[in-house]
Amino acid sequence: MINYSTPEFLIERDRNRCIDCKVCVRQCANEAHSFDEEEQKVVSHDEKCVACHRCVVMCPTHALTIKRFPLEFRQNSLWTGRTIKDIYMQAETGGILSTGMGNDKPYPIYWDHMLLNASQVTNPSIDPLREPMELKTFIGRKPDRLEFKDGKLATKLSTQLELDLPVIFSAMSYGSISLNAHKSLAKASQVEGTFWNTGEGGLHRDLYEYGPNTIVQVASGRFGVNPEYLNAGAAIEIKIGQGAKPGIGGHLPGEKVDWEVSKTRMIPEGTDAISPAPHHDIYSIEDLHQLIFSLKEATNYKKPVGVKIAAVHNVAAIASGIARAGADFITLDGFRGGTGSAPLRTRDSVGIPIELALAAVDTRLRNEGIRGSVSIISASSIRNSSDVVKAIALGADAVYIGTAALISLGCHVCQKCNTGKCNWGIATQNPNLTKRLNPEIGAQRAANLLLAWKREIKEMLGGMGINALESLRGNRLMLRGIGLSDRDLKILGINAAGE
Amino acid sequence: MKKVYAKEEYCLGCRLCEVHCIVAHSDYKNDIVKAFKKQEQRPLPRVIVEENRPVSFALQCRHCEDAPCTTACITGAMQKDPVTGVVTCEESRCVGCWTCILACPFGAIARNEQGKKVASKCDLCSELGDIPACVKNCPNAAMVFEER
Amino acid sequence: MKYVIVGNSAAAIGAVEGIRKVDKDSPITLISDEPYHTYSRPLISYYLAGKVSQEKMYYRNEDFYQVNKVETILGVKAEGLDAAEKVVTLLNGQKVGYDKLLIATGGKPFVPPNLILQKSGMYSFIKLDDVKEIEKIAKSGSKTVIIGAGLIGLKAAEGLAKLGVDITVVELANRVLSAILDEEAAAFVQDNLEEHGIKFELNTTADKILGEDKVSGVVLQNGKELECDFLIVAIGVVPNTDLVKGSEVKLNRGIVVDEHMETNVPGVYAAGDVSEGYDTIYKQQRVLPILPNAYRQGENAGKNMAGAESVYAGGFAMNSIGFFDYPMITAGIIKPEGDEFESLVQSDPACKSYKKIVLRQDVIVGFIYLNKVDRAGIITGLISDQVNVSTFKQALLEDDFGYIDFPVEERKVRMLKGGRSA
Amino acid sequence: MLMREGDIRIPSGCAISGIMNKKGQVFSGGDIIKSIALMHDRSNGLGGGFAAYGIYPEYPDHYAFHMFYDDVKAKENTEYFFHLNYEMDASEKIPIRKVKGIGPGPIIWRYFVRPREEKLFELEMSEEDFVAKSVFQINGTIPGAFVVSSGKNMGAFKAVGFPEDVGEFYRLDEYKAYIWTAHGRFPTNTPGWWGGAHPFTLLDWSIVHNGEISSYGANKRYLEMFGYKLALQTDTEAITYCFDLLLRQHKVPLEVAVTALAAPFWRDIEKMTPEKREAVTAIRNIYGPLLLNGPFSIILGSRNGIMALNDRVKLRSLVAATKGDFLYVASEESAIREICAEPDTVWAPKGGEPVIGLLEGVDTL
Repeated sequence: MINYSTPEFLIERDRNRCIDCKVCVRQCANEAHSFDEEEQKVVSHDEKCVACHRCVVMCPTHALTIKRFPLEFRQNSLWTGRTIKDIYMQAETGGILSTGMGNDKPYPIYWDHMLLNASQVTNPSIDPLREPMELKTFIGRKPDRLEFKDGKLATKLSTQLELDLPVIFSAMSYGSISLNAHKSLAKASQVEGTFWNTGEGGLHRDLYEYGPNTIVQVASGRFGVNPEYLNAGAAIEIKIGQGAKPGIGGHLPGEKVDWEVSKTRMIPEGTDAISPAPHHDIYSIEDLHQLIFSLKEATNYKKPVGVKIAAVHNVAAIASGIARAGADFITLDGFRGGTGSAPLRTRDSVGIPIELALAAVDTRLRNEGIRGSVSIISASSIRNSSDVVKAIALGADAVYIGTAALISLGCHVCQKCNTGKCNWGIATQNPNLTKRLNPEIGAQRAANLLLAWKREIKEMLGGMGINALESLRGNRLMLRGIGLSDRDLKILGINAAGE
Repeated sequence: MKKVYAKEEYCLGCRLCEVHCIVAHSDYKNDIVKAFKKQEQRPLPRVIVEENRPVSFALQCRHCEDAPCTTACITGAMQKDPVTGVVTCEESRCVGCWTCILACPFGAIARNEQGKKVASKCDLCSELGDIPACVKNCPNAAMVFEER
Repeated sequence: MKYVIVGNSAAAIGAVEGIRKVDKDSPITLISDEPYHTYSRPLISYYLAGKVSQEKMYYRNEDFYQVNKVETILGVKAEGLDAAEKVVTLLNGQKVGYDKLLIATGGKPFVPPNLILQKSGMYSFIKLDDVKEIEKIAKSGSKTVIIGAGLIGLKAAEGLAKLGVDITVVELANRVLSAILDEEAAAFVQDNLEEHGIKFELNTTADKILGEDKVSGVVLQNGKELECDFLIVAIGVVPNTDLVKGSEVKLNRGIVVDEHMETNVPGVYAAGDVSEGYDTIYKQQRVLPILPNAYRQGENAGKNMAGAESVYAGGFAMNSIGFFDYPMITAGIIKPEGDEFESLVQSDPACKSYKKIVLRQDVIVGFIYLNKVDRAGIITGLISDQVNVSTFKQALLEDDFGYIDFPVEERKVRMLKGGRSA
Repeated sequence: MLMREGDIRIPSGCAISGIMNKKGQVFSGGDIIKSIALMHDRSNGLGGGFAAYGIYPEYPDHYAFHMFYDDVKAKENTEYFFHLNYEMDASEKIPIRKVKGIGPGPIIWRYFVRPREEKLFELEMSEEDFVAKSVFQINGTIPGAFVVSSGKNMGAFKAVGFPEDVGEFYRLDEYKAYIWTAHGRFPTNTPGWWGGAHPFTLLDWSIVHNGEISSYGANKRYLEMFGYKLALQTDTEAITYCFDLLLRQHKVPLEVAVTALAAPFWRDIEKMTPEKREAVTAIRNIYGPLLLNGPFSIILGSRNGIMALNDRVKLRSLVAATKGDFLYVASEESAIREICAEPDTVWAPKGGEPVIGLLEGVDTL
């Protein structure tokens, strides 16, 4: 049967610059380059290229460029090349289309439709180089009020996560990403005073030392979950759903389950790790309540327990239920959230934007007067520090970053995480590839990203005349909408620019 | 003395160290393309990448304290600098007898037979007065240049 | 403290450098019967072939003696030793007193009685003066017979071949380089030499030298008669122990020394081809007439003479040599006899390559590498360190054998150690 | 028509001044008018006002409601509201004198009332909660009615104009109080609505404030969770409610309230004793949304005394002085010296460090 698929990318090799050193050949796990012994030349194979740019970056003479393959279909707004190719692929395989990373469709990006304020005249902006600028953030259940007896604090607070900036590395399991990626994020969290999240694959023995900066996840597969694990972290997150694939479970193919992954996940080596779509002990909110308190019991009420859900249509009501079920924090994962692997149609068509979900949940919890009892962590599509600032102003206590964190480690967003051939050593367990991510470098880069964002957030806060992040949290007056409908503005709870 | 140490767990096996070693010992120290395309006799890489996937690492002269290559050298070309500790081969005196190859327990000396036969080995880029090119250009810090 | 060194080659230079590592100032007197700045004897064949000039034969820079504060007495032979008085007597009658003495007089050619070099046109091939003489007579088209197909004989042959001399090599053994090659390897080498026009007469030797004052030919024991314009005797080298003959310094094949390279006479040391030394493979004292060994023994002797405690751990036979760009490296036991040995062999006639590794109880004790000699030193290292190679024995013969094949821990220890320390 | 306070957020700069006698001795409003008048240039004629404590000794247990009405209809509706919920013992027009600098204004009225017992019983509310709720109800539901003040034995007097004109307009020289605070306003834009002038009050609390808090949105949304309706969208209103929440509703010590509103920096908290560190950390954690960020200087008045406070980096001027039993605070030192030429002590309080003046015998505001 003839294969209808055509290359997505074109590899251009400048023969004047290529020295046939074969670095590209050795670096491409997709075998898009090879050495022709007969010609004594390096040659390229466009059809194998995924545009991860590993070869481009590694080429010592900058002889390589990757371009979009110029083959055009007849112009058609409905039947685009991508749509047609998807059908070819399914006609060939009969399979569910699978992909990695987050939704890449051109839906509105609300972050880019919100603008921040700055002080002018009536209120001085504050220079972060001269004045303290505080980003400290606490995640955890907070009482409505403090009580003092004889001038002394009489209220005992439950354990809080203390963050030096409102950014946490989001859940990405060992299995979906490499141990070196985990190490990088763990170490960066420690250096910059924040947290990372294990994802649902357990915590590798080597990383227990980072426990004080670790949020351990409990997901439907319960991989790697045991009392020691639960107590190793600083907090526990129950994962109900993921923004990239709401309503869908997870599937780590057996080839990624090597000995180390198998030990960590507590499953036999080489077996598929299947996370069911629902937790089979949570079919209702009261079941969730029980799991939250089972985990609190297991950890002696010393660890905050949060619940992560995908942002779906009824997210505000669900979040309210979770708050009332005793969660210390709620993670909202929007429809642009990333994934190691998801069915394409689910990823691209299910769920709602995080900006709207976050605003709706914050508003709802405030209307119910319970916003203080639970922290909100906003996950998905945070690309830069101004997105962080906007999320905080909308009402988030902190944000999770996943894709941005991986990009700091070298990810080029080629969306092939699901293939296990990540040339950057991130979304793979292939030992030839995982060693490409030196966790010392990775930790430095990820920490640098956090540091840079800290600096930028401080600049923006200072510009708004604010010197402590809590004065921005939920302060939607600092936002104005641009190019949004009245309905959007209402949901976001912000005025339009010029108002 | 400062030496190059490999961190095999991070070696990619990309062999950029070899490329940059060649350049650093060519006539075009700042132009990779010319070093490869213009220079008639391209220097041999003085760093050896050993590879048996997934393990790989770069290995170069260890500049041994008792440097067996220097005691073995029949011409006196192979010398250890008493001050810097760097072992270098004075190529004009080398006759290519390969006794150093017989003696080097690391197999870190190569035969360069392109012109006059000479032993080719790591000189820690002493001439460049910088950190060795292999270390500097390793994309994954799989080599460090340090005192231990 | 006054040091006297007799000799001016690798062991003597090693001793100077050894002394100076410990004692920067005390006077050193170096005596040699050769009038030259220290030079590398193995280079004489290169000199003959015109590949190096005399200056480029220098084993150390021209300022070596000056830098190391060495007083030299060159071109005068040391004749006698009075160990009781601590005096060396020179041929010119001069007496040189010492506190510590090193005898590094090297080897001298072994010449059987019937080949005593009494006619003109008969040469050894050891010293620079030998080739300076040969150079005068060796011309394109002239004929020579070389007695002995050992390292010296064949190096001489190579050098002369490049001058266009017609050469026949006569060897008593059944193969060339019998000390360092087995039969199969020797055949490869012989083929290569023959391709370059060198003829061989094996299993025989010279019976009689023809010619009146000047050599005109050789009659072999097998009855053949070979015409020649000159003759080189390269049967072997024996320790040059003339200086101590008749003294109380104890002799075996060579001068007997302890692990500090000191002889039975306190204050008198010996090193290099003149002395014996511990062979770590044969586990006995032997003469190991190879340059690396000479230097190390000399250096060790020097350190001890200067008062440091330095133990010579021993060595073993090893050679790197090549003829007409056909290199070979060998070491240790290459033709084992007995059940305790195991030989790994890989022979590739197409590539003219041959590898043989000899093990004794999973420890390498010898090897031959022909043509593919790269990284042979790794094997040498495994021999010296007596590493048990049972876990990676199967990789030893691979072309890309290297540290990658070592057990991880062994590898890391070696590589992290950053090289051998003294 | 311009939108007025409550429809839109209007930032403003200002002058403030306050005087109290710690022994509770009352004195006329003449000094406070002189003091605020000196800082004429800090106002722009778009608002001025005063709060006075101890002015109604004849009605010590009545809530004195000062009211602005846009029209008679509003007055009737409000009076009906009072009728339903309160016993009313007096009702009168607040006396004024015509002043050139004060234009036409609303109907200005005051009432001395007590909540009906049956209402309190029915709603299971404390008297103060009931009154506070009434204030929100009147402001929020009766068009054209605005509560200027609602405390006992105190009152707020404000108008559009320069503060010295406002003082003259309300004949404050004829009142005697033991605490006077004053405000001159410099809004960036305002339709000239009298209700938008300062002080802002709730029950006994009164606030005069200079500054613009950038945390307003965060403060407001937090306060709303506790039932406050921020009808005016002014900082002064928000600050008043912050204090009301902390001091009256949550009953935290004054220093805790100050810590919440003008919190010490983390770098300083780290140096505190473990016990104090824990308490301050908890305050910042739980009451972080009440932190007043951005520049401000305020004078909080209550029946028990006054507290003057700067933002934690002191982005607005504030000077304090004492002379005998008198405590003075003002935006400028000259405004104090104008009425007290030789004070015993004068100092500029540090950012976040409150100046607290309490009547003798009370321990909190």
